[in-house]
Amino acid sequence: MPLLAELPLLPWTVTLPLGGAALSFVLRARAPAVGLAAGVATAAVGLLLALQVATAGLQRHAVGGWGAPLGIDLAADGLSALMVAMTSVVGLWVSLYAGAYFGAGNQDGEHQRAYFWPLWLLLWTALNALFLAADSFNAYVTLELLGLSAVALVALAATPAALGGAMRYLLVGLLGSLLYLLGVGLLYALAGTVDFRLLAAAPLAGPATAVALGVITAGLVLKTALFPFHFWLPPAHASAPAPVSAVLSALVVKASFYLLLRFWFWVLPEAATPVTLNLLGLLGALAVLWGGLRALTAERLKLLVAYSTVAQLGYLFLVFPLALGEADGFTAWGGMTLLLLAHATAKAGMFLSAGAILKGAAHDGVSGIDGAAQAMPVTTFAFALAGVSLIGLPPTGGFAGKWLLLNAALATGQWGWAAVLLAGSLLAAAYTVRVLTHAFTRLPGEPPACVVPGRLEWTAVALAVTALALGLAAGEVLELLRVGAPVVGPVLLEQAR
Amino acid sequence: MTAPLDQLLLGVTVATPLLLALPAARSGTGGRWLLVLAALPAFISSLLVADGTTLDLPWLLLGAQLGLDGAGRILLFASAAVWLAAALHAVTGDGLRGVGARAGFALAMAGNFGVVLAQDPAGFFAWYALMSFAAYLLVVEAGDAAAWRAGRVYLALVVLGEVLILSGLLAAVQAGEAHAASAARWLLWIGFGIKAGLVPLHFGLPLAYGVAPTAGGTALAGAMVNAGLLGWLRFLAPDGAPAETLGLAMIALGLAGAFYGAGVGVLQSSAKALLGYSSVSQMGLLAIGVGAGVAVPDAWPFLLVVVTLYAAHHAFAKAALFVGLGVVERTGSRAAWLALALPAVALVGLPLTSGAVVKSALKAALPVLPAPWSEALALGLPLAAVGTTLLMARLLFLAAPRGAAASPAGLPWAAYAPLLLAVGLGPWWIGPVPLPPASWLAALWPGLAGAAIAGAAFAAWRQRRWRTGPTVSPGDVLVPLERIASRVWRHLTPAPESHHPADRAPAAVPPPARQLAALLARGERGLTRWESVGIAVVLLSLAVAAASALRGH
Amino acid sequence: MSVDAWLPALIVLSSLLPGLLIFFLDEERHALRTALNLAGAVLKTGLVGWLIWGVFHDHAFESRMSLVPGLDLVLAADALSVLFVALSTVLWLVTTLYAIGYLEGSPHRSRFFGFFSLCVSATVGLALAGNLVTFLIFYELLTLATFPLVAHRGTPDAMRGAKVYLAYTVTGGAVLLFAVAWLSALAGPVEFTAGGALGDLAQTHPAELTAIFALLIAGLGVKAALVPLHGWLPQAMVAPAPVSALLHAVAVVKAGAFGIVRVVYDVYGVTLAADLGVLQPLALLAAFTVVYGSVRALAQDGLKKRLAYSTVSQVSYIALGTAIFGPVASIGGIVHLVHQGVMKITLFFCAGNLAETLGIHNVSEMRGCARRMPLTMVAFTVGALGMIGVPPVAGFVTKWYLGAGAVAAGADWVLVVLAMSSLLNAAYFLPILYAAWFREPVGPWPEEHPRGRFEAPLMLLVPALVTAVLSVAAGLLAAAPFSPLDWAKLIAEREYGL
Amino acid sequence: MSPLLTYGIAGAGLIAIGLYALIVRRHLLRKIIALNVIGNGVFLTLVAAAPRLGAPDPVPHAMVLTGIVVAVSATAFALALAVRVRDATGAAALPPPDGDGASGPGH
Repeated sequence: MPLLAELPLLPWTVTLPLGGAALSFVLRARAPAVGLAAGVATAAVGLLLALQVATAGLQRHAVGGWGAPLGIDLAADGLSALMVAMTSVVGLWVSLYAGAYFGAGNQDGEHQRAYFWPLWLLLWTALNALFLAADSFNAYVTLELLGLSAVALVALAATPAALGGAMRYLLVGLLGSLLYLLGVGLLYALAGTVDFRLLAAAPLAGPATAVALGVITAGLVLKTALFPFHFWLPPAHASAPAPVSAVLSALVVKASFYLLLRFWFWVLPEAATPVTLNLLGLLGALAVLWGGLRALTAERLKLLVAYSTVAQLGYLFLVFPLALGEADGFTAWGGMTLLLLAHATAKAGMFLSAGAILKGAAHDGVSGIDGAAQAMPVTTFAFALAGVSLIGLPPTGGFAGKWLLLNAALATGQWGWAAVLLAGSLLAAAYTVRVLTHAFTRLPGEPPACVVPGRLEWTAVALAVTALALGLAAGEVLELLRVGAPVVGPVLLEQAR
Repeated sequence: MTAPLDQLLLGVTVATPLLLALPAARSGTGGRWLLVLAALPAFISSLLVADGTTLDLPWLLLGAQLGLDGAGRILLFASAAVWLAAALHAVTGDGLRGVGARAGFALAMAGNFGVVLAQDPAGFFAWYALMSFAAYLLVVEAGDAAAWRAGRVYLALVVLGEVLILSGLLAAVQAGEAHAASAARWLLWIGFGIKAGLVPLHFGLPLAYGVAPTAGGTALAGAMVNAGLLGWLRFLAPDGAPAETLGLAMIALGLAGAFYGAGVGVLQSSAKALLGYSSVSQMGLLAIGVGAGVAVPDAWPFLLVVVTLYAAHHAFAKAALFVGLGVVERTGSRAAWLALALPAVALVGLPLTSGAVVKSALKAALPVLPAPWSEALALGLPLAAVGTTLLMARLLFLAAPRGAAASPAGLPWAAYAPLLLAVGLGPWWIGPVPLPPASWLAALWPGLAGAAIAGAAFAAWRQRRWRTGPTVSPGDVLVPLERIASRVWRHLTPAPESHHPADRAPAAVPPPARQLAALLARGERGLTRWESVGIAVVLLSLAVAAASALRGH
Repeated sequence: MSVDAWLPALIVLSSLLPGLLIFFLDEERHALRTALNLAGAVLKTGLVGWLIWGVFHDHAFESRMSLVPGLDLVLAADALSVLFVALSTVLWLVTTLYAIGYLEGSPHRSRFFGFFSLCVSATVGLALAGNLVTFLIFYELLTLATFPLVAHRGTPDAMRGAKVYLAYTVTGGAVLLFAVAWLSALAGPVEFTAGGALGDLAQTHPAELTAIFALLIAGLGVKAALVPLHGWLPQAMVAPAPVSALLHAVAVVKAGAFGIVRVVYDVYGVTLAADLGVLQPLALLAAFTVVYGSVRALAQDGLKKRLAYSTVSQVSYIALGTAIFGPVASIGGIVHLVHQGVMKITLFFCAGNLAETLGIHNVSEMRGCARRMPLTMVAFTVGALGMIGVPPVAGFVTKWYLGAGAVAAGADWVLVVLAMSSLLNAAYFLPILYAAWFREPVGPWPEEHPRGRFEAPLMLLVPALVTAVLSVAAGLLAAAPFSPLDWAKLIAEREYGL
Repeated sequence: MSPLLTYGIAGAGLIAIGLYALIVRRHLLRKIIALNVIGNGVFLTLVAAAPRLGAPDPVPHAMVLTGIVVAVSATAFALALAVRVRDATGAAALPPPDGDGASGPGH
């Protein structure tokens, strides 16, 4: 499609949500309408961008015609295009959900309703900008913007728990981004550039580089809530309003992880050593187990879902030992990406359905949703489907991702990681079932009537179904991922022949 | 050589009782006439169908085949006659009143005919099972406690027998599997032996005969017993493999049965149970015949004929005795009682009876056996005959009508008379086997000896010197067995539980899980402390830095 | 692309789509829901008939869709899959009728029938699966589709049972996933091929293959309820009768057994498996399960529990026959897929009828119930006798071939196992029949008959009778063309290349 | 000792001090200030890295300026949030992460 290839989509993916944010802040009364419109437009552009990259390859745009090394560039390769697409899909459904979630009823609701949209669109702007950022400093700015808007969104729920969570989140986020900035500065001092491409080309070595990589990794890992740095995530995600939790778990944590990938796979792949790779993998494995166990024993529904995020993030870190430094890294690379996308959609769907269920529930304990299957079969179905993807059962995207990772682990003889994958699946199954058993438990007497608007139900379903469809469209996703991928190799490995 | 008409007859023979089972069961006591009708085709085909006729039913079961051969014809004739008589007696008397009994009667009949005609192992087994299980309904017809107990035992034995037979057949059908063949023979011997009253698994017979009403008992004693024998004849036929041990074992247990049956039978206080023991004893003699054939393959063809004829003779005699007992019971007529003597002497084998013919034939065949056995048997058979005499004497004593003669409706003799006739004419239709005058004495003395002892005992009884003889409850060895069995059973089977075993509420989080939760929570608190976080941050950055720095150099 | 390439997919869809539609029906649309159910079932039956005809004439049916390069979703039809497909289709039709009658007036029927159809679609899917991954996918789908059915009642009991059920099956699924992934990493995508798909790997990686085999069996053994992985089966008894019937006869348990057959014959190839020496342990395990299940069944008073343990024992006949090297035994194992299905589903239908009409849940309450419900008990008797192996019911044919095959393979000990299990079967079934037919009725039973002249509602009675007739026919006409036995022989011929 | 090195060491020291304070201080205000100290340390390091090859390089200064802007806004936001926290919890310190234990309708 020549026409599509010509479209200047890159800037729009950033400017549209930014404009929407400003507009919805000004027209407070109309905020939902404006926000929703902007959201839909942004999502459309984002998906188009993915299509553009898929058809026309790498995209790059120099903002204001300046261009690297000084100007701000926006660039899109397969991974970032997928990230933007993910943001678009999740963002779209969350926007639809949020439109119905923040009731116009009480004053508190009014307040949330008014401030959610500008903050959310700002967050969206930051996400898109970060995923498309072509240089590390621009990435820093968007990272800060992202963190601040995210914290503000958490604080929307004015409960003490939410405020405390937000405060902790803010402090950690600032620390992380400062560390990151330090690293970026050091790298600039060495290479004289912040542009990812040029950095990758520059001959970086020596202790200063090592320190830079160290602080960058530490900062980003802190923001990605990898075990043992996850302590801030559950309170923040669990106490935020449902749509916010969905966005935080599905998208925000992925942003810092995305940067981590940029540095490890593109900028400094040669700095990777087996020790560090296995260290990251190990932390990931610990996250899988710890998060799973915490989720299994959590007593509040949203806390359970939040800890499941901790566990799922752990999987992503297996990509370091499995893909980096392997001859055929693409298998694990693709598996990681599929898991990332599947988790984004599934977890968003899970948080949304949890929010919908809890709206009608007596209390936010796991046992508070007894009888939900009777009152809200659709939402329960969404939760279950999302859980299925998190467990990694076929034919969901979670399955496809796990399958690739398993294949990589087994074909390269790294048994430990395979075992971790399975253990994680079992734990995920356990905590999902824990919720479902409560949902199916029949309450005495008449089944409670469904109290929430339908939009809260089918948006969740839509996200869960997306996670499912991802498994069927895995082939296309991997094709797109190959555009500018840092690793090569076949999709599935074979040991014998 | 197989004419379509003959094939049709074969089919009809087994089909009729099967098809008539339901109508006969449903249409009240009038349905009993259908049972008479059901037995007719078998009788006809036993007379008309040519030897070697076969009817293939490739679609049936595992590909079934029905056929008629020499031995089959004789046994079919005898069985059909017995079933006919039993049905007739039930009609003219008042047997088979229950729905179940009629159904069971018809099905067992079908099974019995099928067994005789079946030419393939699977088919044989199937018919055999049908017969055995259906006969359960005849055993429990009376419906009292004794009947239920007998039924339980009978059923247990049937199942055991079925399992042994099936295993044996499976081992046998694998032609060329030498290791299997011999095992198969032993399994089949015991399996069929259960029905043929093989000691020590004989106790089913007296127990069942004892409780079964006349019609059913007649069928059991006269017809179905021979199914077990037929099983031996069909599947133990010599096939070149040496089987002397098996043959001698059969002879040994057969002889044991012959005496044991007589010995315990005499001590019975119920005439029917006594007949059961008499069957045990008689089947023991037959087992000797089969065993001899198994041990000495050359003698098989001749012994096959002898054993078959013996079985037929025994069938008629036993059936006559059973029906006779029934008649005496109902009518209390002395004539009927006296008439019992005919089949009795036939069993004993006094000259001019079918018994004499078959027994002398059996004796004639035995010398083929190796040294100690032939002598032992030459001595053993007459003694067994003495035992039989005592049994029969005791039977007449027990059956002696007490009280005045009644004259019930119907024709009580309708079945009895033809049977007596058949027994009386036995020597002639059994025919060919010669009976030299020399052997008359041999045939005579056991009877006389037995009669003398019996007479003495009777005199003693008359003299009041001997009030109550010792008695053995039917199913002697069963009693201890039953005790053990019931203990095992109680051990294995549960006490009834309540409908809803789930009144206990499910623990949301079981205790161990709760401990785990507490543990994790503590760990989480530790991780949440800023100290640990800060240290972790520093450590991680240092670790990565150090590692890659080292790499750098 | 010809219709041959669509038929397998169509067969799966013919129950999948109705199921999905039913989810969105509201509770009151009985007529429409029933229509959808039956339409799907009938359509599927027709398609399967076509499939049978085609496979018999060596048509190649295959629908293929690529998830990821090297990871295809393949639905293909060979003799073995057709056998299982036909079984599940027919029994689904019957069970649907039964379920419609059984659940009359109970809540959440849309949910129930929706998952019911999904469950069958998954079963048919894994029957038609053309490679290991597809099998795995539908295997897991089956787990998911059955969980809500087991949990349907929502009582604490049901929830606990469902939890246990899922704990077992998901773990088994994980093990299976691991094994399949390992095998694929070793050999690439594994397509089911008669006589084995692993080619020369046996020479290069014998140890790995043995380990993988063990894992595969462990994963499949959970659903196939091989001891000690059988614990969920008695727990899952809390499900409504039609579900138990389907679980035991077709769907879950049978899926596991079918998987074992697939792995042995079409993945490893029976010859290779024998060479690796993995068949003997499997046979021993199966044999132990056969006996163990029967012994436990003896000790159950709950009728459905007793039947459940009987399933544990009976299903292992399939594994046993599969694990004995030799066509005859294989025929026995394969044909038992069908025989056990029809017989066991009959028993469960009858158990459901008793519970529904007379409120009988325990063996100890069954005295004289045959006088009240003769037809039901006739069906039950047929099933029970079949389980014992009394001719001419189907179970006899199975035992015959298993035993003969065992002897042919020189594994005489199997005869002993068969004998013991037959005795035990008799020991826990005959007392039931005795009590039902010959004892005096006890217990306060509802006086008035439900409706109509019949002992139980027709919708409940007819399915039981139909399956009872089927199980007799399968045995009586075993030698007839297109009987299960005949088809099993065809399969064995193709597997052994005879 | 070149000024460059001095800057660098000073920056590192500031970062260390800030980190320490961030860890051990409970009061939110102190934590926020600690973060600012860290930020200044980072900026100092950047500026220290600025003069490369003699001619001063404007880019790091641009970065630092941007960083300062970000820091200011972040600090302002943090302070506002801290006030809210104190109002809500009664103490200007981080409430213990509300562990578990289902609480009333709150989402």
